[in-house]
Amino acid sequence: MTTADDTRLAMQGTIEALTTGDGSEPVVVNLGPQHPSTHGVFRLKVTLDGEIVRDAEMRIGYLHRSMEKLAEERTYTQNIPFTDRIDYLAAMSNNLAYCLAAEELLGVEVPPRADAIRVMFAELQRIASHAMANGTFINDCGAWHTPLFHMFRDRERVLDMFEMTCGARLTTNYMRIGGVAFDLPEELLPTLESFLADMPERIADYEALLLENEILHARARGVGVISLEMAINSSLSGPVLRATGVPWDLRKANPYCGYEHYEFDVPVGEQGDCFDRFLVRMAEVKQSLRILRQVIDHLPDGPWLADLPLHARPEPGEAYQRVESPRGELGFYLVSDGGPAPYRFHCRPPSLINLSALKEMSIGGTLADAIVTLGSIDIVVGEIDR
Amino acid sequence: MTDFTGLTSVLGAWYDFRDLNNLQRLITEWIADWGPDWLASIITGVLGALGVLGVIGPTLLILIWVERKVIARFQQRYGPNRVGPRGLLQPVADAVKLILKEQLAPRAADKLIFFLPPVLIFVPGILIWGVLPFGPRMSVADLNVGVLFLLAVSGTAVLVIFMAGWSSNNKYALFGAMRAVAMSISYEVPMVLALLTLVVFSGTMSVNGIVEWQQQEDVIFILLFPLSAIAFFFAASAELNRTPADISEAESEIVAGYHTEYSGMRFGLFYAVELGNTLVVSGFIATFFLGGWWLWGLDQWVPSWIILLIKTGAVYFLLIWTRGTLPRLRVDQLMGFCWKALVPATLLFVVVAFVQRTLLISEGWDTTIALPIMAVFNIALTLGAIMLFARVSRPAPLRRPARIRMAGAQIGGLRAAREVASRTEEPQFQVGGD
Amino acid sequence: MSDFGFHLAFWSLAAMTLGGASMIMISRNLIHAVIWLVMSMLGIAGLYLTLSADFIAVVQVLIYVGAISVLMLFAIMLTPRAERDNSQTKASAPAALVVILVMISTLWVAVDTDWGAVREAALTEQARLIGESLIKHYILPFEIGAVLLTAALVGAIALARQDDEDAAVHAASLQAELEGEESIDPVDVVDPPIVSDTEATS
Amino acid sequence: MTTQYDPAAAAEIVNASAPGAACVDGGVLFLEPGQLVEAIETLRDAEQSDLVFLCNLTAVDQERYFEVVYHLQSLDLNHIILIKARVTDRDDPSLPSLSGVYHGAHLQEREVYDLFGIRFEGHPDLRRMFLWDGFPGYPLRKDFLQMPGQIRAGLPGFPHESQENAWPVPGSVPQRPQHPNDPPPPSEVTVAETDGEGAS
Repeated sequence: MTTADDTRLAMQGTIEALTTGDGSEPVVVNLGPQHPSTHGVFRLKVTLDGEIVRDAEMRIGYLHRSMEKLAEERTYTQNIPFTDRIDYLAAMSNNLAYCLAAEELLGVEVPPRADAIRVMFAELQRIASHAMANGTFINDCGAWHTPLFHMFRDRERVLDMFEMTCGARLTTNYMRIGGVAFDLPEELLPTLESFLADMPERIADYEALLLENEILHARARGVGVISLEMAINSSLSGPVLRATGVPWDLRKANPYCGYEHYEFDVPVGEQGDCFDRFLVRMAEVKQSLRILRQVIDHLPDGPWLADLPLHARPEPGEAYQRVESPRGELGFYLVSDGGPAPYRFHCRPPSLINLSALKEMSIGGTLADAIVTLGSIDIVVGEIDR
Repeated sequence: MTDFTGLTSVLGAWYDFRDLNNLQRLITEWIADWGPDWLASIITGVLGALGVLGVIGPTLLILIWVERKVIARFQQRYGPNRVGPRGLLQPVADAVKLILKEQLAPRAADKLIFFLPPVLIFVPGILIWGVLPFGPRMSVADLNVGVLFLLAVSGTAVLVIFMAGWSSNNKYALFGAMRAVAMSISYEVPMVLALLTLVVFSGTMSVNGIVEWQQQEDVIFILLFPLSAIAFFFAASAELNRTPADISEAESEIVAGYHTEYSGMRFGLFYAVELGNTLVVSGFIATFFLGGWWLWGLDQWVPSWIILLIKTGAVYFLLIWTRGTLPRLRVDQLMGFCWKALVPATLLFVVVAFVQRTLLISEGWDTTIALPIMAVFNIALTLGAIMLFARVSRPAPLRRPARIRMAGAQIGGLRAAREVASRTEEPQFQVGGD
Repeated sequence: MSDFGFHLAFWSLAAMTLGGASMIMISRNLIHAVIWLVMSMLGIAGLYLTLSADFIAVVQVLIYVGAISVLMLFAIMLTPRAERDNSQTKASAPAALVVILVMISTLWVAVDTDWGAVREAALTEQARLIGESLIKHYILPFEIGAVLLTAALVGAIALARQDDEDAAVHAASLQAELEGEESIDPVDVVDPPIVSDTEATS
Repeated sequence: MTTQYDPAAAAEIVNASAPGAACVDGGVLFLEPGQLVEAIETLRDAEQSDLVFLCNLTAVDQERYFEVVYHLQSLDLNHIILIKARVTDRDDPSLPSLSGVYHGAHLQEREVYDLFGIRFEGHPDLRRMFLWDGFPGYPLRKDFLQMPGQIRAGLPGFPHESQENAWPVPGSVPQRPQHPNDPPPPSEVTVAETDGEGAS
């Protein structure tokens, strides 16, 4: 018997399992590693009974670059570009979290202007990342790219601002230990002003297009539900946690970079379903715009980079610093042995840990629900695999 | 002025140039002069088929461009604009690329059944054009069971899709095929019922007869039976696998559905037939519900097929619009919508049509007065039915609104969450709900 | 239409019908058999057309090709594979007998009938004629048929509903099997014993 | 602002239910591996500690032993605590799994197992996560792919510094912060021998 015949026989079994209700075996379907809805090389192995998901298991590691090992051989400053590539959709937030941890190790005071600039770019990054997340989420719900392309426009404008500031759009490498690499260029603030002026209208457009859309409601409401207790116990963070109703935002709970000086609110959901996650992200964009407004209005003058020797060796010790990245709690745990490079470099990846409850969220729903759920968690495979 | 008398004796009125049946009669008579009559019927048949193909082929190429351009405009981008003037040659370039691509077949595929579908899918796709009337006597075959023919032919496409999905030996393809079959069987029912309304009311099963009835009574069917029109539109978009009902080739779920394993021009054939079906279904919607080639007398001055094309284009634009706007429904939701909403609603309108037809024929009501009254009544009934359905059919999670609250000063875990949730004042914003 | 065109159509359609029918018997794969059956049905529809019976031809395609064959495909897929292979069945001899009897009687009727009468004029408005005869002359059988179909529909729904409960029970047992014995704690989900190791080839 | 939860208070809570399970050293709470699960469950459920959220779970290879690091957070009381547990057996390192206490530990423990080879007893699905089954060795261990001549992982000095001084003398062990819980130093350095362990 040839292999083809074997496969055929196996397939026959599959066909039966797909259609019969009794005495059948479940069908295993691989979503990914190359699949339109897995946003990268991520593989979800679902066991189906008809269209109902009975088990979901993720297989990851296709993008593993062993960054934590590589970082042990590079100086603290040399590691900043690595953090860009961990979460390539929120490079600024990654830069920031790493720099905060390194600053704690080195005991550096960051000048106030640098803090304000960091907040500005972290919030811009949040807008860009949420635009991507919401756009691809609607795509996973089956829309034909229209909301995605509209939201890409906003993201594009944010990336333009990144480019005029640091020359890069995606992997910015902008933050430095003790501040930021360059001061703001002259043309940035007017661009940002016009961006802030346009955004409310565009958000109103999205809300008109999406929020009352009955099909979107039917697809996302009551899908991928996770309870509040389970969400906390599964260490979920970011919009996924807040959608369950937990008002936990590190910008409020543990303010860094002077977030305590800005007025903003933490939107929380109620049901913990996919639609709430989407709504929370939409609401967070508005809050980010609020913060940006305040940053521009109270932008302090002064140096943007602390005076720090290039070849600084921290004292032996360790530091864990986290920021509220667009995806959740992004932490960096650095251990120093007094050498020029970190002895241990660990990133707490919110994308990976938010997947802890993926199985619980998808079991019992249909295959289409599982995909919507995965889209609503907003994963970045570079961050999962590092 | 040239003397047209010889020609007009064959053609009838001068404007009957546009009527292909006259041309056919001309050719038939000419061949009958010197050859056997079976040759005449074969030659005219082949010419008619070539004519349809000659129209469809180039139209498909333009349609790809139109669809991509329109969708691009919905999405605030330019769309194809590099190959040829305004990107018009882009579809040609795509076709060349698809033809040059390697044809792959899965090793474990059922070879014969795998190779047949891309060709077979063309048969219903082309046949269906045969009964579409472009003018008073301008269709390839004006069958007196045209409506049934349309349904019968479009129903066979399901088998081809099933063959494609089953033989590919791929789970995505099989899922797509099973979904397509289930959906196609289901949505045929409201489609048949919607057309049955027209058949009952106009008393003919010929497609051209339905148009002529609308011409005679000076009314278009979308005004008389709006719900049938809506149901037919939705059912047709489901049969065409277009968003919001494209579950059988849902990209984000099952990659490309039943044609996942087809590469190169085989995929291209599926794609072309899908587009062609979209066009022909738009044409049938225009014919059945918008009056087809007839437009309140304008058809005497403008060639009828131009009127039909404009109406078809409008419906086609509507199909692109829905595709560019709406997300996709889930399988169970789509089935539920068909069986719980469309079938009862269209059935209701079959009964309504039956009663109204009886009033017109047996009671001898004056159509000029009765038809407007019936139209108003039916439109009101349609609105009522839609509102009733929207109220009754909502699934439980959608009945309460989705709320977003602002945490304010509350930051924390379980305890803070409960405090935020127990706040009685209006949440920051809420959407949906009853 | 002249005799030549008619003969051409008749013989090619007859070949298609009979060829498809023989392929049904020859092919071992049931799915293939259904597809050959479809070809045979299409041939019959074409034969109806040569007899100027548009309505019946179209209905033949609509019902047999569009609906019955799809129903058969579903039935095949719903049957466990072990029960599909009928080569060892004891019913083959009686089945052959029945088929032979039916064939003999059909041939008898075909030979015995005076077919000349049909050659006269083609009926034009068949749909109307069929409808009128159904409503006027055969109203009782028509209504009985309708009631029968309704009963079948209700019965099918009743069966399907019962199946629903079974399916729920089955789903629950499958769930329990997948989750292992300690399914109380959502945390302790053991490695699922996936029976099939057929991972998608794509 | 998130405060640091006093390790002494945490140790008190733990020791009240499981005597000897916790000790504080240098401002860090160390937990006895044998009683790790009970201790952390106590800390999670106790009213005053309320450490319901597992922020971060990772490990550090300290050459002679592994240190598994837990960052636990209370959301309502907004304090965080750093907890460590030591695994001294390098050949067969194992630690009780926290996945029964925190569902979020599930993936993070798998990651630590994948990259450090520390087995978490009681983990329901302990398999490699990033690397494939059968990958030789555990890459985040300091002795992974040890170079000949005792060249060590890590960056010994800045590039402009003298290379002779930068690389450590063969056989020497770099200075680590010492504390009483350290296991006694081995009589001779046996760092380089465990190159490329198979997957367990």
